[in-house]
Amino acid sequence: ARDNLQVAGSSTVLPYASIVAEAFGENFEFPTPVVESGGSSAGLKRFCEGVGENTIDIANASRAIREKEIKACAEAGVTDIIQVRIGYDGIVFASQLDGPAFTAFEPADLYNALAPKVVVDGELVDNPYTMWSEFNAELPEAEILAFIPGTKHGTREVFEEKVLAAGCETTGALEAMIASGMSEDDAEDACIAVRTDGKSVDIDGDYTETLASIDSNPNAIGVFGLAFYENNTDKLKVATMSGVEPETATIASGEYPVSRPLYFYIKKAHIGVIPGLKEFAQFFVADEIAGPDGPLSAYGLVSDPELADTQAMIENEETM
Amino acid sequence: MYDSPSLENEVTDKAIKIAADKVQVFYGDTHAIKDVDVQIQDKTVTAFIGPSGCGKSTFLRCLNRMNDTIDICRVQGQILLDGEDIYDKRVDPVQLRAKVGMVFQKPNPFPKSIYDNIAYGPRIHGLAKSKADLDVIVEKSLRRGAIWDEVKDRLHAPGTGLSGGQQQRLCIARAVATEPEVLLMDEPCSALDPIATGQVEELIDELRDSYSVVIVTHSMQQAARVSQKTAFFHLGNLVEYGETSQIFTNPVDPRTESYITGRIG
Amino acid sequence: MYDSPSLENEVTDKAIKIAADKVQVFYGDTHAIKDVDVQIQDKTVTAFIGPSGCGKSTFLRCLNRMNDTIDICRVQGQILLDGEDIYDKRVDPVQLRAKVGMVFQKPNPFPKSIYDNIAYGPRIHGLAKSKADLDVIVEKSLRRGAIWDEVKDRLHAPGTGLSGGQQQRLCIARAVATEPEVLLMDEPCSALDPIATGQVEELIDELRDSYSVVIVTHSMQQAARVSQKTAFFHLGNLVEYGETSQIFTNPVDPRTESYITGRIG
Amino acid sequence: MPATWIFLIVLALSATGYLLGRRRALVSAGGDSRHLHSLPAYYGSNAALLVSVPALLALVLWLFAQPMVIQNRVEHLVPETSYANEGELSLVMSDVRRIAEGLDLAVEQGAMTEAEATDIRVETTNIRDRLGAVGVALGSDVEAPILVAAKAWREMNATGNMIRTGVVLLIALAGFGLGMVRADKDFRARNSVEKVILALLILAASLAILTTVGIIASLLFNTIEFFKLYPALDFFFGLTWAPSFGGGSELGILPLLWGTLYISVIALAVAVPIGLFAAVYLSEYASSTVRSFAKPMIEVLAGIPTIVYGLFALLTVGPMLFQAFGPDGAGWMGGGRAVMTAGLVMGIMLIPFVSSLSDDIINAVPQAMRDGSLGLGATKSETVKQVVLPAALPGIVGAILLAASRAIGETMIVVLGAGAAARLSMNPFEAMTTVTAKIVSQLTGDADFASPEALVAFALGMTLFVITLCLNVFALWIVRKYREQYE
Amino acid sequence: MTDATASGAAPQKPASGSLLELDARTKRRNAAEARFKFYGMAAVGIGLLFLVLLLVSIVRNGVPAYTQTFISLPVELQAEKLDKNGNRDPEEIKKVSTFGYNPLIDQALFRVLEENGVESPFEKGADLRKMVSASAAAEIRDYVIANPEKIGETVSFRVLASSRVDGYLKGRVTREDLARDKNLDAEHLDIIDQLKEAGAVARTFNWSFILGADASESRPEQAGIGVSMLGSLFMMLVVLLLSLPIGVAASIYLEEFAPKNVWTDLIEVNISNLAAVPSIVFGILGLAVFIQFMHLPQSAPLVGGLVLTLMTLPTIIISTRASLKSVPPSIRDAALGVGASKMQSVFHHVLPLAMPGILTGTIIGLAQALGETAPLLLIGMVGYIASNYPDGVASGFLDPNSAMPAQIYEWAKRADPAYYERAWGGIIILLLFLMTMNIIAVILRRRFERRW
Ligand SMILES: Nc1ncnc2c1ncn2[C@@H]1O[C@H](COP(=O)(O)OP(=O)(O)OP(=O)(O)O)[C@@H](O)[C@H]1O
Ligand SMILES: Nc1ncnc2c1ncn2[C@@H]1O[C@H](COP(=O)(O)OP(=O)(O)OP(=O)(O)O)[C@@H](O)[C@H]1O
Ligand SMILES: [Mg+2]
Ligand SMILES: [Mg+2]
Repeated sequence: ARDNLQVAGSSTVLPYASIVAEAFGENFEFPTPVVESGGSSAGLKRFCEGVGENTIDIANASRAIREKEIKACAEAGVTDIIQVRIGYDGIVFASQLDGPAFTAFEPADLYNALAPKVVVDGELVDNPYTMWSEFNAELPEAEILAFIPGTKHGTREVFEEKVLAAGCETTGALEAMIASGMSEDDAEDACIAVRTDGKSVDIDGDYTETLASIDSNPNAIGVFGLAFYENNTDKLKVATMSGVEPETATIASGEYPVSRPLYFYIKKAHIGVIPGLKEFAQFFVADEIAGPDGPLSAYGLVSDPELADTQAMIENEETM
Repeated sequence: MYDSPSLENEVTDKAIKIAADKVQVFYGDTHAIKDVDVQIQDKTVTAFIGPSGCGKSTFLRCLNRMNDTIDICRVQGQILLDGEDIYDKRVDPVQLRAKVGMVFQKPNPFPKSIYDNIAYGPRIHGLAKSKADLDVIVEKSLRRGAIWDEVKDRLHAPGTGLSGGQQQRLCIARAVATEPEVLLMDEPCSALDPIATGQVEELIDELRDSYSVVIVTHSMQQAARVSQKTAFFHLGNLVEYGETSQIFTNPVDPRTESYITGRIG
Repeated sequence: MYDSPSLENEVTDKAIKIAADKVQVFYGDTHAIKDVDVQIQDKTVTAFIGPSGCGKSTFLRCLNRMNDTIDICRVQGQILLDGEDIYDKRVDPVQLRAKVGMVFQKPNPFPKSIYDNIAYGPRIHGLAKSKADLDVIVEKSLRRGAIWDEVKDRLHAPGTGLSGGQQQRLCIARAVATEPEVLLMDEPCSALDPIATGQVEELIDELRDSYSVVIVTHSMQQAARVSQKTAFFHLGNLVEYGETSQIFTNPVDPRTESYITGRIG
Repeated sequence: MPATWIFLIVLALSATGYLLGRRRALVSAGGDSRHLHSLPAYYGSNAALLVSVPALLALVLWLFAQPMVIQNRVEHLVPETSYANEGELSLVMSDVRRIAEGLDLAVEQGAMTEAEATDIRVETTNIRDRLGAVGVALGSDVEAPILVAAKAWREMNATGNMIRTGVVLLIALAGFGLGMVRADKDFRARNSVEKVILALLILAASLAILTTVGIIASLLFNTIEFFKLYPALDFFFGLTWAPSFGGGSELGILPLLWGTLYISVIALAVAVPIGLFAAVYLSEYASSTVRSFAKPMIEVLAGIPTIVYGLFALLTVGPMLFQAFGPDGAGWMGGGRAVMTAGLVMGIMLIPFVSSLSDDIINAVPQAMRDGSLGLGATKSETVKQVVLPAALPGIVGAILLAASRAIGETMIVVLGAGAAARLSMNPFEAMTTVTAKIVSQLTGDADFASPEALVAFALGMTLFVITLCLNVFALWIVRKYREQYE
Repeated sequence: MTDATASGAAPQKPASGSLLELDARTKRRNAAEARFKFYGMAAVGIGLLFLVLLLVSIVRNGVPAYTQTFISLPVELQAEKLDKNGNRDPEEIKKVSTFGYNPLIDQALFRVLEENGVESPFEKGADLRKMVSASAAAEIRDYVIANPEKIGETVSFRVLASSRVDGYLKGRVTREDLARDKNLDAEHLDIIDQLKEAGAVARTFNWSFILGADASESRPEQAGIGVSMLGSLFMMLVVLLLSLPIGVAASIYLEEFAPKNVWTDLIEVNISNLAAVPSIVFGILGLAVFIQFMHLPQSAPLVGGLVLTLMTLPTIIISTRASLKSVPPSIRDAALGVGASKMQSVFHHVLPLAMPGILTGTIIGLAQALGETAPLLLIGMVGYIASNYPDGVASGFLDPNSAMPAQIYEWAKRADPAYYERAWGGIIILLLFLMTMNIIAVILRRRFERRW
């Protein structure tokens, strides 16, 4: 019989889960939980495989579970799921420390730089820009090159919604598209497309890969998680978005626009059967851990202002 | 086709060890052995002669089912060893080959030491109870193979480092070490000097006392010297089979005659 | 050691093709060839005879540096081909071997078609200008190897599927296809029937008109038949070297005499 | 008796069987092994196999079957109120098992007497604490029906174990007896031992089929799911690969297949010549010291984790190529990530696959072949090219096939070296990606696991599997054909 | 005499010249030969060059992981903080979590500074504590629980310095780097410099990297590869014990015994196809078959080994078959001719002769298995698996564990640059593992290798 907790899922949540698991192992009699990486999708999939010892107890996810997934879960007998939001992950735009002065971006800048079609003089044309300065004189005169998360990453979705779609609207491209006869849905889809001429490079790997790519391309900008950036301030400099500096405070307050919530999901049926499950969940969201002064925040997690509700929810084993 | 009266005479004399009946061998589409009937007697040396490529080796390999290893080779007909069909499903070719030993045309020592080359057969057949036994067998076999003196100082050197003739004698020694009932020798003396040839021939003579020996040779003199019976093959056919003396002095078939009289070597 | 006056007589007659001077060969610690001096004439057939394991093949392999391929083999002394030391640093063994061809003791056809086996040498030496040329060379060589009739219908069958004797003749054909100036033949007829032997001997005779041929044989008759000069080896020593007729009728060394008179095969 | 003990006893019995079988056989032959049909060792092995194979087979089967049977029977003791569905029942059952095993452990450690364990009741004892004391953590307090079930489990398990011991040992003894009877000089021990070995060999070979079946089975369900959500036609013939979280993804496999092909071809174009030349050099030219040093060193290349190669591609090779072929050079390259980058680096990784195996095979070509060729005045290289390599060809083809397979299956180098964008382009200096890389990324991504974007990984896997299968069938057919006309 | 031969030679043959002078064709051929040999050397050279290149960068990046910075801290184990009731009951002592130990560390730090006469710009203990690894609290807590009697005394601990401090001593971190770093400030480095002078901070060989377990993202200084090394070891044991015999058995059957029929064709095609199956698909298979169907434990080296076995088998089978094929048939004939059974001829003669190739295949297969991560991802061996040392063979196979490549892969992804150096450090160990395997194989191969 298994006596350790089995956690799997998002690699964005993994650092936080590992910090908690380590402290949990140090402070409790239970064995240190096993926290697997492998992505939100795979984690939730294994979570929803069913109930029983050979399935995992907790799934980490960098996005909320979807309707279809809940349905699949229920079909496999995983009906009672406790959703726990642990905080927020800030998404920042950074470039080489000694590179061109990318210090402030607007969504419009990124849209102009990376979209396949942009508005120039009121007309929708194929993106003609090769330099940042061509559409915004305040930006450095540098070749456009951006390393953005690949389509496997949840971050990509946030990037598309909060940056590209926003830029699409502010530059008037959305309007122009609809004006050109596109349906609204199509236009919205077109808004979040990126150019394919090599100026925008998808990164399917991790932030370390983005960092390495930035390292060898002085002019490039890259998309990172806040925590990752904060650990690598010796190589990277971050840019503001819409004038807001990305920090835990600005993100928590919602001023900094690009962020996403992080979750984990508990299989209620396992509570009381798998030793230490509830204790672990409680420990995870305890103030000493997930609070603004806790180690998670120190590492870069944007602490959830509604942490108390979450704590109560776990205490009462409230399911979704 | 062969001289049957002469055979009849012999049958009264010695038991028949191997009887082949309408044996046909094909390599793919090539018909290498055609309808061969032959009866090989016990305690007799039988020589197979015939021009190169006529099927002597092929037929020899049928007698202990070594042909099984050639994918494209098919054998038809019946071969009886002591009255039992060796191609019968129930026959274990391994047991058969333990009884019917073989020396191949091209010497093929194992890439092991000389000692192990000889000891291998006795070992797998459990012929030696102890290391000392084995030593005795190895020495005796090497002596019978007329190679003892040359290798006694380097029994643990690899068998592949021997000269051609030495390898051939090693293979002979290896074959006799397992004490087979029938020994098939495919040109055992082809690479041997006259003295060694003489020793091997002595060995053959000695073996004849207890076993049956079949020998393929290109040397008419050798056939005449060591064999009691001779079979002449030509283009896959057994042209003539009979007493050696009769074949050499008074062959029935003109082909035999022309082969024998055209002799040079 | 050998009969030098007789050699003197010959020298006036034919040029010396190969001259070996104090040749020593070692296999690791084994001293296989001891202090051999010999002069091989052009347009002559020289026979090497001697008991198995006495070093004939080893010495033969020295003459075209085939020993280079055996790691543990060391050669000392001097061997001159047309007056040039073949163990000289500047000599390219490849060019040497193109001049001094070899037929090995164990037939070793390539795992290729019969045609390609023969065509291989001419191709690498660029002896054929066209496919037709090559066809001519292949046919001619196979005819000289006395095997044309047997294989002409299956030139594209693999050479490894031939009978032992056929393989040997294939190897002879392969060696003559490159037209070497000296041909070394290590027991070329050991697996051949008398008729094939006769044909190969004819070939040797024919080759003698233009080349020098060295042949290792165990058959005294063959040596007597085809060679003009004979060298007798014993335990790594060249015991006697001279005119074939003289060696066979009137050997100087008692060992030669005993080997020759003890003859059986 | 615990299974390990039974196992050991069976092993001991089989060892005894070996010795006795051997002895008996010898005795039956009057002490002279020459009268035996087979070597004495075969009689021993025969007996040993007769003892161990059926008994251990039975043991293994029993180990699988007993929990299932008990589970089935104990399940009825669990009240239906304590579970909602099958999954929860199995969870409850694992709790039952944990308690049962905990009780056993407690008794074993002396923390509880046997009587206590059988009479234990939830009302009187805090079972969670008692078991916690022996190191068995329970998730919650134990309910009465669960305890009843646990006790039933314990009981059945105990009886089951007893019967198991009996049955397995009986089978072993029966085998022993048969082995002794058969240890007679006329028994064909070798044949029967060899039959068993042959059966084992066949079993081993069939494992490949089982694996294939397993792979297909584990991919099939999700593949079908995928095709329910996404039109097969678009998948197989689509020219764009553009997954997106919001739906409306385009998931055409063709750009991925193209990338796979392109990268593999480049990798092989690097690995095969270098590998073959290295193999030839090592086996034909190099001295044995060089060889014994260089060969294992090159083999290390196969074992360096691919992430190192990936970083090497990303940090070293990519920028280098970019300098040469980028805008400052030939102008063909848009960024460091390219098919060429990944192909080159993958090629390096594959060198030992080609070189080491080929080297062994080339080394195994008999020296007589080389002598034959050298004796005709061929140079070493001619010998190698025209005699040795053709003779070693079947093995070399195997080595190349292995390298090709590895190239198709590689991810990390592709992700870091060639990029993540799927593209249909002829330019080897453009970024592309492979089927395998996308299988991994879609499988480890953040998409909804029930969406086509995640499920496509299975469809990709399946398609790749089928394609390589077809290629292999084709290769076999070609080889056969070639062989027929040649041999 | 050359003339004489020339006139007699066949007409198409060029007049033969001196041996010492190469004729044009021979020169050409020799040039080709030299080229060929050069290509061979170059190929080996290229292989070795890349190996050296990779090894150098691995070693350069990885060596720093083998030293670590420690701070000597005299910690007063205050009874009022650790055991309020004063009855030294371990259960009660355990109630104080690691967070409760932080004040003690702060105090100890202030004391160290004071003792060494170091001026501190920091007022708050929490700021000072940034120099010390978060693992320090756990270390002290473990000590206290094990030795409750020491409460009240001052005990000297050698605690890990934080990764940035360590990086500073290794030259990886400079003052400029810390300008915007919230984990450490330049002032800390001044303190460290002085403490180092005083001998309270020292960099020593890092055994715990070789022997330890993984640590969480926030404590790279504590992370070690020891436990995952055991994970790999157990996994490779499974792989070796299963794939070698099964692979060789399958090859022997296919190469020596199998009749040529549809079934064996099917097996043959299947095996070569399995070689091309991406390793992650084996992970999918492993998850479905071993964990979900056979209910083997998750994250267990046993399962990892089984999956890798399936993955390695094709490699071993293909190479074994190739080398069995290359054993000349005359050897088989020789054995059969003296009455060996087919089985005997294979096991006594063919197999030993094929051994070099088999070993090569095994080595390559094992090397691949040793470095493989993707399939482990799906059976739960990648991630944060900081289990303890297995306490027995069974637990070594069954308890959750990671494996070296998975550990390295994880480390390489982590944000703190200190993990990057550890990843390379781990690769060094992985390569040592690999080379040990190679050396064994080389020795074995030497014994079997011969030409005939
Ligand atoms: N590769 C080798 N390694 C070690 N010793 C060898 C090797 N080849 C030959 N010898 C030894 O050298 C001696 C001479 O061998 P060689 O092959 O020259 O004899 P030979 O005269 O050709 O005999 P045969 O007539 O049997 O072919 C023999 O004692 C033989 O065992
Ligand atoms: N493996 C094979 N595949 C195809 N044909 C073969 C094979 N072995 C032999 N043959 C052919 O079968 C015929 C008989 O060959 P066999 O070896 O029996 O001849 P042989 O009488 O032994 O000749 P030799 O005296 O030359 O050894 C020959 O034509 C030969 O080419
Ligand atoms: Mg023959
Ligand atoms: Mg010889």
